[in-house]
Amino acid sequence: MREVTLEVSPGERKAIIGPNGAGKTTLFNLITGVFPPSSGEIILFGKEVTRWPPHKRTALGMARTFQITSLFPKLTVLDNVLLALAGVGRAKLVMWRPLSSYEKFQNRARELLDGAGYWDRRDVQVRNLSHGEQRQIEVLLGLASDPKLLLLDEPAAGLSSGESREMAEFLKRLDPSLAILLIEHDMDVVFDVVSSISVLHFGAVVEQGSAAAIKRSERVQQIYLGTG
Amino acid sequence: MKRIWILLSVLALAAAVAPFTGPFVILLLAQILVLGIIAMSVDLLLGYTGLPSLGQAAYLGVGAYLTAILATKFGFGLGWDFWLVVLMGMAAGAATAGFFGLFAIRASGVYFLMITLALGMCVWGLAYRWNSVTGGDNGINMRGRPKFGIELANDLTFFYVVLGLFIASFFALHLLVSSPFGKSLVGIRERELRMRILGYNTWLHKYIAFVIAGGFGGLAGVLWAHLNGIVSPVDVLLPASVDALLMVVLGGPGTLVGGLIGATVVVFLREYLATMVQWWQYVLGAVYVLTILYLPGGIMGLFKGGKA
Amino acid sequence: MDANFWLIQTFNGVSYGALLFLLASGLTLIFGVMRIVNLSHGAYFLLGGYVAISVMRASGSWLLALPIAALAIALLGLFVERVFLRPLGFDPLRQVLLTVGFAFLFQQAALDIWGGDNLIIQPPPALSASVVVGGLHLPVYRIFMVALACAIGLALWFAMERTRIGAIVRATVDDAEMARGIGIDTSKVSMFIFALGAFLAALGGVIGGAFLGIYPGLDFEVLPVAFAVVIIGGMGSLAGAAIGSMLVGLADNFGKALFPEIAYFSLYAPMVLILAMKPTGLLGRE
Amino acid sequence: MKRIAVLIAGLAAASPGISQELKIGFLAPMTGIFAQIGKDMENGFQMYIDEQKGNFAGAKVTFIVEDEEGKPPVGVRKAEKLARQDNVHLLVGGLLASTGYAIAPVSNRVKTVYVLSIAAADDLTQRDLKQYPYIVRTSWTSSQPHHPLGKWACENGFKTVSAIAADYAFGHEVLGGFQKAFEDCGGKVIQKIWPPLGTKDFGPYIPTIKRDADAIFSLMVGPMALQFPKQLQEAGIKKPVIGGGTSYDEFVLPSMGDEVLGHVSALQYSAALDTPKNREFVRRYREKYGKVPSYYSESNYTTAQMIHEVMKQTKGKWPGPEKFIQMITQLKLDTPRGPVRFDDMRNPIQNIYIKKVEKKKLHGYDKDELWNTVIQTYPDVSQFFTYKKEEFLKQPVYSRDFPPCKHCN
Repeated sequence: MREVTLEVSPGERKAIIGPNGAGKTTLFNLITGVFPPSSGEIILFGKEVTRWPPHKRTALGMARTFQITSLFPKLTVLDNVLLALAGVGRAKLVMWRPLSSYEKFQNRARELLDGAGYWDRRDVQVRNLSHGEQRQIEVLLGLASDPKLLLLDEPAAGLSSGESREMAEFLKRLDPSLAILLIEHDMDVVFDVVSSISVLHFGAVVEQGSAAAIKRSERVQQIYLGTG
Repeated sequence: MKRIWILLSVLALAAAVAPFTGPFVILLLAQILVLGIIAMSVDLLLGYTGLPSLGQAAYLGVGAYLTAILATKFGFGLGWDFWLVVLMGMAAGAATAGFFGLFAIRASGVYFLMITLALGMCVWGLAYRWNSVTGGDNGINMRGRPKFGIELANDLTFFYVVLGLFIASFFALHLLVSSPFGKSLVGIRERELRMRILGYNTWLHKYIAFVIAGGFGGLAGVLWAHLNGIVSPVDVLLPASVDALLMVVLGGPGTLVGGLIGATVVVFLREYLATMVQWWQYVLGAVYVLTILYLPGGIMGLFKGGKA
Repeated sequence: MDANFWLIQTFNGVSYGALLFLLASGLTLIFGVMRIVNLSHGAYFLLGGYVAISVMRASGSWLLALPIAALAIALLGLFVERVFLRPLGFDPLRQVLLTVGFAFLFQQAALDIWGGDNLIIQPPPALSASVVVGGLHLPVYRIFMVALACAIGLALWFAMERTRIGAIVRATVDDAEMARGIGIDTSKVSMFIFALGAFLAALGGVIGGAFLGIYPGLDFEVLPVAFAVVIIGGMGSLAGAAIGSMLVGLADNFGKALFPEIAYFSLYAPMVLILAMKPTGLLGRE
Repeated sequence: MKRIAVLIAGLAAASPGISQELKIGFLAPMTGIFAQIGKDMENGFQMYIDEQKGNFAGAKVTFIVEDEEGKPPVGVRKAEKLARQDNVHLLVGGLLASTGYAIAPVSNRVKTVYVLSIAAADDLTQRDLKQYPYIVRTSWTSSQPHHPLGKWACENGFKTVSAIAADYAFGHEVLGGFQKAFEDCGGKVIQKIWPPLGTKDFGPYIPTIKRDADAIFSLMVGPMALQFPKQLQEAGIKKPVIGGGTSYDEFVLPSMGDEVLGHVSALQYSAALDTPKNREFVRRYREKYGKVPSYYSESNYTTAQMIHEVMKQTKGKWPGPEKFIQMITQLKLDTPRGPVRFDDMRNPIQNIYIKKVEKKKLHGYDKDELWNTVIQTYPDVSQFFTYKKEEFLKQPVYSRDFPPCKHCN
């Protein structure tokens, strides 16, 4: 990773694209604090968080999903969402009261699951869902903490074209004030969802601009076609 | 919820028939309940948090030695102050775990297993050689059980007190595992990294779970000391920790109730079958090996699909 | 406490460490390759001693007993690995728990077959003497233990670093998935290593049987000490096992001689300290 | 109905074996490091029962053996089981002194007689006796043979002794007894080393033994006894060795080599005792079990005999715990170890033998073997030796720190 400067403003929908090995997921890991950067700084909502552990950044209003589905397979859909809901706020250290008795979590979970059409299947263990469904739950988990910034790592990975379109629609329905940073290989999804794009190559940003501009860029063509 | 009612009915039945069983059976029942407490504390770590502790006997030892030392050297804890000792035993177990946790929680999986084992051996080393405090290999013999209105020297009375404390522990732990904190432990067991991204300080959660498990270990220790009337380094030795882990695996990790079932099986085989046949250890070993091979969910797994 | 005292104590510590190396090298190899903490390792140590005693009773030859016992236990290890551990697939926790079950089964079997006697493995007379070096009486047997441990250590090092089999094993340790990718049968590697670990443990049992004795319960006595060695040295590292054995051997010896009240504490506490500073042990990798 | 009842009564009278039952619960280690000693204990008791064909003066003997594993907590649980589940009339056994201390309170809880046939814990028949109305000892207190041994050592020219003893109650009391008598006579114990019970590698301890001591006093138990003299010899130390009884008893002697020749120890029994009664006992025992009886065997054989003697007086009827204790302590018997009677604190008064390990042929056996030749007999020694009982009981029980090591530095 070198000399990557990236800015996301509130409500902005931005994609990061680039060939395999360009460092997209690494960039996400740096932003979310899974690894510390060797130099440079990360500013989240006006705070310098370069050395913060992940859970503190989450508390500020950041959330992410994973490229490889990263749910709690042996828990139910509802419990997955409840865990995500309880992750922000003080309730997570409460030991003397069942999680099921928290109405605000139950209501919010119902809202989220209803919106995505999963309420009826809330008691199904996640490992029994289809891949496409798991990807959507993955995004729901990201939304649960009510983030201001959502980092999506290839939400459409491994989906059929029909499922991908569904995912794109699903993303577009999200609250417009939510800023989204998206990694995606499926260009249809990318152009459908975002307004601006950064192109990453060998750990550096080589192009930035509106979706339309990037579509036309020759440099990007070269990178993807391997002629660069 | 159904599980709890079944458990309560079984315990109520045990309480009802206890006066009519032989005096030896009452002792065995009490022993099962005490071991059930320590097994539940292991289950909190292994079954819920995914941390295989192989040093749980250390906390039992701390509680037991504290009880024995207070009783023999200071005459403390033999009246109403018994209840104070119960609290002190829990606090001592938790404090020890609090210290050990600083080293152990950094590790996970089999590393955690080895480190807890090593920490347990530290406690054993002290119990075994620190003669002036622990009596070394002699252990500490206690003169009698507490007396406060009721006489715990009566085995039946003692059994009921143990039963009460077991039920209290069970409900405390049951509430704990269904609380947001408890659910977070399951999340950590399933996928720790994701939990961190979701906003959990997973180290802290694991550490707290470890301390709580230590506290219940200490409680079991207080009762263990009074049950046997003697505390000795044997109680802290590696096989004692192995036993506790074994009970959980046998009964079914991530169920709490499984610990009690495992304790019942182990105690039955060891104290009862052992008096009838020489080859009881084969039975224990075989039951255990077969459980691991074919019943990953333990005996409870027979009744219920997944865990937690 | 003159110079002689320190010299002889150091010598004793080193020779005890040599025995620990035999025990711990197998444990650490198994861990490195299979990620299994073999809790029945002490049982293999004990069984090795017992088989040697049987062979000696039948043939009267110590020299014969040594390899036969080690090979017999290696076969036993092979059997356990193939029939029980392998079917569990890659599930270290369950595999570890399974080894506990076998520790119990072996314990009972040994008691039934060999009884509860405290037996001693009598080494050949040539090894039972002692030599006087500069006023110090050094038991030949202890010198022999050190020599044997060095020989085994070097052989293992050579096999791991300089042979094809060693390269395959190292590849498996580094990245089992990758190794499978380039056509290495990692299942065979695990089998081989588990058998080798049992072999080394049994060898230790025969050697240690001369001055520890062979008796029921020895298995669970040596196991934690072997763990201490492996944890200090770094799990999975042979060189770590060598360093760990020396450290534990010396710490144990001097601890008992100088601070008897906290002797066992002085053995395990340094291990905890090392862990606190470097959780993977001195030479262990992340 | 009446006729049948009469018939049965008649049968019972004709064959006294079925009229009464005597249930004896026996505690000995059957597994673990002391398993073989447990076997010796059981063999001794079993041999006496077999000789009486399971019939003690009309009471059929039911002999239930439980494995106490050499661990005090296990001993406690098994004692509870024997008393509560099997309703035994008496508990016998317990190997380690620490196990004896642990089981004594059980005898109170279950109101059952506990006969200490091996466990030598001093205080049970001394300062603690009053608390335990149901115990009686048929063997010895740890310090009993070692008071005379201390006197003997002092009178035979040893001025300073360095001591190494197993670190648990028994070791503390053996060394304590030796030290008291030895120092009261003018000797000096200049060092005490305490390896833990079960030590096999004496590497760390042997080099710390002081070179200027006239002799070494050693107290070893079980497998420790084999290793210590061997490693002492390997380390090139050639000082005379005086040992506690268990360092050279007949249990370990056959496994030992020439390194122990000349070592001296003391006990209330030696298989080498040249009395008709003992020669006969050794012959029968060796025929039955293929080895020389150890004091573990003799003591339990004699214990069985004592119980039988009481039952003879009651014509096979169990007299109840209080009466049994009273009756057994009135006995005066001639046993393989010599004449035995009891003091008023329920501990035997008996001969103590100072013994030296020698290689020779004995009792008509034709091979050279190691024997504990008796070199001096102190007759009728009580647990208080030559000390006044009242004064003796005023001092604390022997421990790591008592008597204090005045001459250590």
